[in-house]
Amino acid sequence: MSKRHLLAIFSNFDEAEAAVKELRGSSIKGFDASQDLVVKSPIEHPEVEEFLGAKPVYVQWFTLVGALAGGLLAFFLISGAQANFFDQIKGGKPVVPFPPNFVLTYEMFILGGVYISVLGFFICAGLPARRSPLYSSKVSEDQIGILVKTDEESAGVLKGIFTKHDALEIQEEAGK
Amino acid sequence: MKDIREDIAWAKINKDVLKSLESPRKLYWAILTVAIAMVAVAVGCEVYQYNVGMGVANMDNPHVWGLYIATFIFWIGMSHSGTLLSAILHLMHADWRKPIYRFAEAMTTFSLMTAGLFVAVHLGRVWQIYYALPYPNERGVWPNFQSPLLWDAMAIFTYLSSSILFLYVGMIPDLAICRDNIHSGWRKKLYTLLSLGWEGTDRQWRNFRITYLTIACFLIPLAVSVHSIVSSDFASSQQPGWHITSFGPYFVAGALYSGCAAIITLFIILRYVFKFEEYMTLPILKKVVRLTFAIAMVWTYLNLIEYATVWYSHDEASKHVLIMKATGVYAPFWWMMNFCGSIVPLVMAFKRFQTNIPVMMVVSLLLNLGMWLERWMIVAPTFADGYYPWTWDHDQWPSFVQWGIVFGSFGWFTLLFMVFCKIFPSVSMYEVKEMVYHRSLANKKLEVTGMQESGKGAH
Amino acid sequence: MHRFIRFSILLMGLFVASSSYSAEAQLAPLTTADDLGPAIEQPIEFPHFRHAKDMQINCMYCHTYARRSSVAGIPPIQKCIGCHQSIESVRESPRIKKLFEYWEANKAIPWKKVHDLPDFVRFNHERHIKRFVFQQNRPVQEVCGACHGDVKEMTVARRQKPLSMGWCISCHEKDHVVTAADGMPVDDQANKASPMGPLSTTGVAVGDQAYWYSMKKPAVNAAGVVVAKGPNDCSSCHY
Amino acid sequence: MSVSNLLENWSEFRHKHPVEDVPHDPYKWAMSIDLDACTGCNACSVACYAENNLPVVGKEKYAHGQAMHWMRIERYWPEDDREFPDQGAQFLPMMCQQCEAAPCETVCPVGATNHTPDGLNSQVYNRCIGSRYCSANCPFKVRYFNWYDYPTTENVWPAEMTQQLNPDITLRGKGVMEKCTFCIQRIRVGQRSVKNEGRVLRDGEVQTACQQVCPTNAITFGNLIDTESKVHQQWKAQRVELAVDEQTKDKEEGGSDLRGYRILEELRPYPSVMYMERVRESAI
Repeated sequence: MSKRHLLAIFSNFDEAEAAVKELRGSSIKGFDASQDLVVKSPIEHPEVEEFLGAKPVYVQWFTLVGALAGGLLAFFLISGAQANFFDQIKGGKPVVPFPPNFVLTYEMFILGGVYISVLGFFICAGLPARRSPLYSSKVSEDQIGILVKTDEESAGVLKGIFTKHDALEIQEEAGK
Repeated sequence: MKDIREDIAWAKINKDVLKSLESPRKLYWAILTVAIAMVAVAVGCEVYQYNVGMGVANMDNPHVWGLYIATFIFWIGMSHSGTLLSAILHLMHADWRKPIYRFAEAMTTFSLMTAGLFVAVHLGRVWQIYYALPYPNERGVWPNFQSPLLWDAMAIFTYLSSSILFLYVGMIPDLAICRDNIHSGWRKKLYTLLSLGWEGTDRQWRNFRITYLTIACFLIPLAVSVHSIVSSDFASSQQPGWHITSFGPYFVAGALYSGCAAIITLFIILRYVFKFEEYMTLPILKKVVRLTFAIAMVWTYLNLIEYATVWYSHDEASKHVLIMKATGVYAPFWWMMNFCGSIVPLVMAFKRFQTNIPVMMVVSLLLNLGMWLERWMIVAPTFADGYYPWTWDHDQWPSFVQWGIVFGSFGWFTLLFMVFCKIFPSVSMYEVKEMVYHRSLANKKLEVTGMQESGKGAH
Repeated sequence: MHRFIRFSILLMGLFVASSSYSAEAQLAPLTTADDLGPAIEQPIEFPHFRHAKDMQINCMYCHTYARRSSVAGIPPIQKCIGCHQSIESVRESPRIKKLFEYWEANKAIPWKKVHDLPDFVRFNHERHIKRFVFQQNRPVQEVCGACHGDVKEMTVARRQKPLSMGWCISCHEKDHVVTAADGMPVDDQANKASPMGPLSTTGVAVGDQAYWYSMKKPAVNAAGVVVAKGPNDCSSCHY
Repeated sequence: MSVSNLLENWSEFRHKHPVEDVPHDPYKWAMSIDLDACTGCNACSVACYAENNLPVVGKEKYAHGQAMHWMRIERYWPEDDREFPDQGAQFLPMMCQQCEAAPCETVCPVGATNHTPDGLNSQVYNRCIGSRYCSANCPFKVRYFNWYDYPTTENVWPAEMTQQLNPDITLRGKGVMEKCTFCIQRIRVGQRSVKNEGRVLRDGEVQTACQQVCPTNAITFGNLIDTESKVHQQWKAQRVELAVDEQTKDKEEGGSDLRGYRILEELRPYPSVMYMERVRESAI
């Protein structure tokens, strides 16, 4: 069954919200609102999460892992290097002194946390990505876009919903 | 007075900010030329110093550290304000930061890059600088992880790379805007590459928010640790005047202080150079000034505490250093520093000056002068009046090489900053839109409940 | 969720392993056994293999200072002539002709240094030879070859070992068995009878050798044999 | 693996301390200087220049404070209104105190200065990158930095004089920190030669250059562990202990009659040089 992509542009956030709510309420064949619906917006709308339903975010797990790994790496790397740096004594301190190692562990804890968080962000947000062919530069300006994926024959129904809610323009593309 | 008009069209925000990326005005070229000339002075001095030896900087055997270390600390300190605005105020939901945090954060990055240069400039054998890097090598030796200098290196590396990532991640949506609006040349390719195909989908925004918040959470303790590690260069040594417990918070406060002062300076410059009057509004300046004033008072307190504890202690050597600071060869600079750091900011307490741009420009420059002198007054007097009497009768005055490199570093910073402002949007477009959006929502709510009081924003 | 846990365990394992590895990374030697170091053109192509392998001449016969001083030394031309004036069989070979040219011109042969350490490194031949050749009775060619490579197979000597600091250290931080004059390992009992006292508090002297010079004192290993490490502070070689 | 090494030797790495857990043995080099015998003749300083290849920087650089005298003779005058204020100087030969817990060692970013098993504070010239933190943190300010490339600087060593440079010690280039080493090149030669004989150095077998030339024998150098050595006996007679920051004798009555003291002892660097002088009112 061939799928069809639709992008509707709204100038008004309230209209877009209403459109999404209606899409979620409707039962259209070949269209699952939790998967086939993407909202594109120029700013981050906290409301989007409300009407799209909460979706899990995994970035914080990357953060946790990254921070712990960075801390472990630092402590073992530094203590290991000190123990293998041919055992030189400095200033009457132990060969593996804790206070400086903790300082460095702390720094690398943060370093690991930040790096892996950003990595996690790229993985979780699916970046870098090719832009989908249905893209309007107006979305990055001031308009809301709703991208849906649906069966060929249901496209009309969706279009109807979009026009009902005063969509400014509807782009269409036949996908796989 | 509103800090931003809620009826600015979003398209206009794009247009205004993107305009700052278009072909530069004459003023821009003038600033750039001056900056390059300043860098050229520094490069010349460094080449001379590299070829002949550190002696030409006119340091001598007890006075082994001079302006390089002082200016290094100054630039590190300067970097902290970016984190203050972008991370701390972000967590505190102070959304007046939104129009100004981007350039503050760029300032963080570039002042760290400037500070990094001073590490190299300061070294006697800069060509062996890789000895200080921890990597497995054929000599089987590692750097000394006990050295505060190595902590510095680590802290600065972490801070610099994290700041760049933070700056970059926060800029992705704006880069997408640039990509959509600039249609030719290498810039188009650059923006396409850097925006990573950002489309503003709900999935992207969702992860973006969490990531941005997470990095902000990491950056705050990081910024505090960076400057307290820099302070441990001194605090963990044994010299009178350096070995002071309160140096950690004192340095952090000083860092935020000089950073905020620099933000005011750059705020005013950008406001005029790029005509950002709509976004960098006077009420925002007022908030920054008030923040700076508060930090100035914290710094003044910590400064006095430092003097007081030294004075109150039985440590004769430290006391001697303090007395010599006030009466010895460095006395004019020391008094100047106290004047610029503690008296000048009192101007900021007056409402009528808080939004007076010429006054604020002068005050912010004086504050920065004071903060630079502060760093010099931490580093140098200890060498002149330390424990050992043999060092007391040496005098030392930085040569033109040291002054030239310090002078050039300001040019280097300006150069980086100006280039950044022409390539990347120095005002966060999407966040200004958010700010405008929230303001209009709040207004709407007020209208609905009929409690509208004229002239009051959401904050 | 499980994906993330597995991923995180993998990631942490990777980090710890890589940190541990890099903290102790032994880099591959600069040259391998069959890849000889840079070729150096000498005034006379001295055939080491002829002397050391075919004739079985002891290294220290020519490099006579090795056992007495920190530098091994290059033999003076007299040493060459001392033998070669009575070896008629090779008298007419081109190299020997060249040798006699130098001899008659009263000139020293301008040999070039093959194993050239930087000036700030002070390697002591005497201690290494004393310990490994005279005390442990190891074959001379094996002892010299530890640093100089398989010279007996070479014509003009070439640098075969990296001679980097990490390479030096890799040997110095190993536990080496302390041997008595007869080449037998010293056990703990003999050590206790040592004139320098028990080893926990002091060094150990065996025969005419003494061991104390390291942060790690000589110790007794699991087999009850006394082991010692090489000097391990920077100022042993750099001053 | 490094981690296994770390875990195996954990307690050792955590407890190694030169004066407590692992005492120096069989060598702990130390010095004692009798200031009452010192005439301020500067012979030690000159001998040091000759032995250790110290660059003679010339009048101008000396005036800038860029001199390289590892052994310097400091002069102190009593502050009273005397007719001839120049007279009555006190002399203090000052060199690296070879601290047991040296403040310079911990702060070097590259580990170019370390504590050696025989109780010296070593300086590895070829490792130094010239951050000068060691000098900044030295309470005695006895570290000297090569501000210029002295080996190539004109007239530091005129052509013929390069022949008298000591080959046993590295010639330092620009950007390197250096300091008194207690003539480590002599110590190392001595240690190696007696190792071959299976014994330790006896007192007097190794002398520092300054000690050798001192016309009044004010400088004594030797092995503090060796009970036979003169330096040990002097330290013992003066009741100066190495690893303390406050000598017990100072708390006892009459303890200050003993002449031995160490400079800036209260900072706890545990210096290895003891000075001997009756502390007089006028000298304070």
